Amino acid sequence: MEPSQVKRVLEAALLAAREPMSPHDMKRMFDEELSTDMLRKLLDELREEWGERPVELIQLASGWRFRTRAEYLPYIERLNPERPPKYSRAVLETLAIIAYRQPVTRGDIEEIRGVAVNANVIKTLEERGWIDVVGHRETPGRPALFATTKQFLDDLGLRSVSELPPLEQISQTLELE
Amino acid sequence: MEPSQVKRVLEAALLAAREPMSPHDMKRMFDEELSTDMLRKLLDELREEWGERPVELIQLASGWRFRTRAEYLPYIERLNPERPPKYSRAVLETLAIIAYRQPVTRGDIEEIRGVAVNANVIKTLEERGWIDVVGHRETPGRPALFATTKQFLDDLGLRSVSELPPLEQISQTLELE
Amino acid sequence: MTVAGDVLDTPEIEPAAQTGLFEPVARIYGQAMEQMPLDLYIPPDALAIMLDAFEGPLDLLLYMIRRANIDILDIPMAPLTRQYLDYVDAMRAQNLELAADYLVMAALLIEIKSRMLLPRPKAAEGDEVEDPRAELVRRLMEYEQMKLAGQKLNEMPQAEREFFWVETLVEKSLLIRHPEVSVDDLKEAWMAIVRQAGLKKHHKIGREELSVREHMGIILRTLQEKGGFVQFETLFDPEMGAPGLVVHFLAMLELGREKMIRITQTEAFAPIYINLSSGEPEAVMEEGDGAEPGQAGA
Repeated sequence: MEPSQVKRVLEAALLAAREPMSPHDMKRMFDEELSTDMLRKLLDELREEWGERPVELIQLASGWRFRTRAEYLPYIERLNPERPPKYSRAVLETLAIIAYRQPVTRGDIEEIRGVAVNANVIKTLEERGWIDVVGHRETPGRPALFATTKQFLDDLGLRSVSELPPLEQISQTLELE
Repeated sequence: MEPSQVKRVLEAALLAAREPMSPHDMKRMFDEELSTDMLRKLLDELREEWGERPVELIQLASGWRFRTRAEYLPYIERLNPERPPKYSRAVLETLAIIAYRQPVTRGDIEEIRGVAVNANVIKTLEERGWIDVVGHRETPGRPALFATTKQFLDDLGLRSVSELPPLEQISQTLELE
Repeated sequence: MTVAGDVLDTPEIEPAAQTGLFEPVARIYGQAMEQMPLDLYIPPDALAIMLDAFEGPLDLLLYMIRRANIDILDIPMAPLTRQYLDYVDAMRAQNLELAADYLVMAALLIEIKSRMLLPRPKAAEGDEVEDPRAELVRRLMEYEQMKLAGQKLNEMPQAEREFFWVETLVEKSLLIRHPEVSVDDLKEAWMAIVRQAGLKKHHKIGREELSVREHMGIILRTLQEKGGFVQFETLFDPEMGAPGLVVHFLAMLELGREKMIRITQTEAFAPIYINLSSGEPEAVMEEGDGAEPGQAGA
């Protein structure tokens, strides 16, 4: 199969995919072996071809996927008034601690935040598919260790946890206003 | 807003839509009124722009949607293969008779199977390109003589009909049972 | 242990909103500032809201410190503790459900304050004496870092919030899926026929017979392509080799025997012709020509 034809197949599959497509899956579509280098080259070409279009091909933690560009959000959002929930500070801080300090136990989170963690906060994040239990710490009670999932990275358009925004350097003094 | 910009918004929204988009929904995205004629014109332009791409813009009963072109489905299908359909016993037995006894008439097949051959059975095999009419027997009614085709051999990975398992052997196997 | 601020459906509070919440307070605070620079006066009425607004004692302390622009590495423990205890007292006076976390923090602040008053024990040589505030400062800084990180995560583009995934329709029904058949399936089908009809004897077919039957098809197909009528010789291609030619010849005889073709020769040594017994395409052609209007001259 011609590389240009392979590229069209990749494009069709990526546009149709219900979740990010891994290079492994992409290769599975072809009888002939598709080298990683060639695949990468074709994906880069595709990304370029779509450069001027209203959707973009991005690389995420679990693979590649097309998404709409940010500038089209204001129009599209008029169609579905049901947006994902806005999270409370408790949820956001808990998520940040799990994302930046993973894997952590509920006790670790409580220590950093200085307050008890409401079970609903953990449940909210688990139901969103953003965190899950990756093990247990070998201490009395064997508390569950939480970490962020691939879906969390995908939903935030990230390839890995290392792409999270760097933590702020905390200044000695800071005027809040 | 420029018509070209409206078109890009439509394109983004249609690509992201999980179900067909009605003209009413499309118009809802814009502050300015979008006439039905203009919308139709832009959609036709979009359909043309996508003419060479692996996805096509189609109009369904409930609206418009981008759909993966049929020729790319075999590749996408490999990612989530469904069990291939099976031929009925009637089709398989008819095919076996034609393969081993060719050229045969429908009457021959009926005699061997002991039941009437449904016209759909023959049609199925003809449409698959596995059998065809190679002549007629000089008997009343001039019944058509069926034989297997080269494509049948190719599809089954055979070079010639003589590579089919010999029936003597089968009979022996049968006697051993 | 529950904390009002930790409830899921708490309205999201942006940094701006937080200061906004204390707007009336800020005015009072502005006046108070002249007398007590480190004081953060919160009117008793605002206390309930305050409890909701803060995510716990660390958040409250951090707010006090940042608001007063205190050097976090050199917290004046006495005024900070006094102010914190004032809040806690006021909250208890109003019978607000005060989380244990706030009381634990109060105790910690008092402890640090007392240790600051005691003469510091002499450090062993080379050792640094730890500031009693160190642990609190570390916790405050770590909490602040996570608080800011949470805000940043919230500002990041999110699927289905700032962007949407592309998902074109895949109509699997458009895909024509042919059933697969293997040689074994055919064998199995044949065996089923044999089992049912007891036709075992009748259908003993060997390889050789099969190749004859295949060549019968080949001859019929050739005849069809050539208009149903050819000279005997043209059916035989020397390329087939001796065994091929023999099988081909047997196939032709079998076709004649089964009345599928006619083999004709007008006289001895005249060319032998092979006719497809059915089609008689010549006749059809002639008929067609004759029937065609305007072809009278043909």
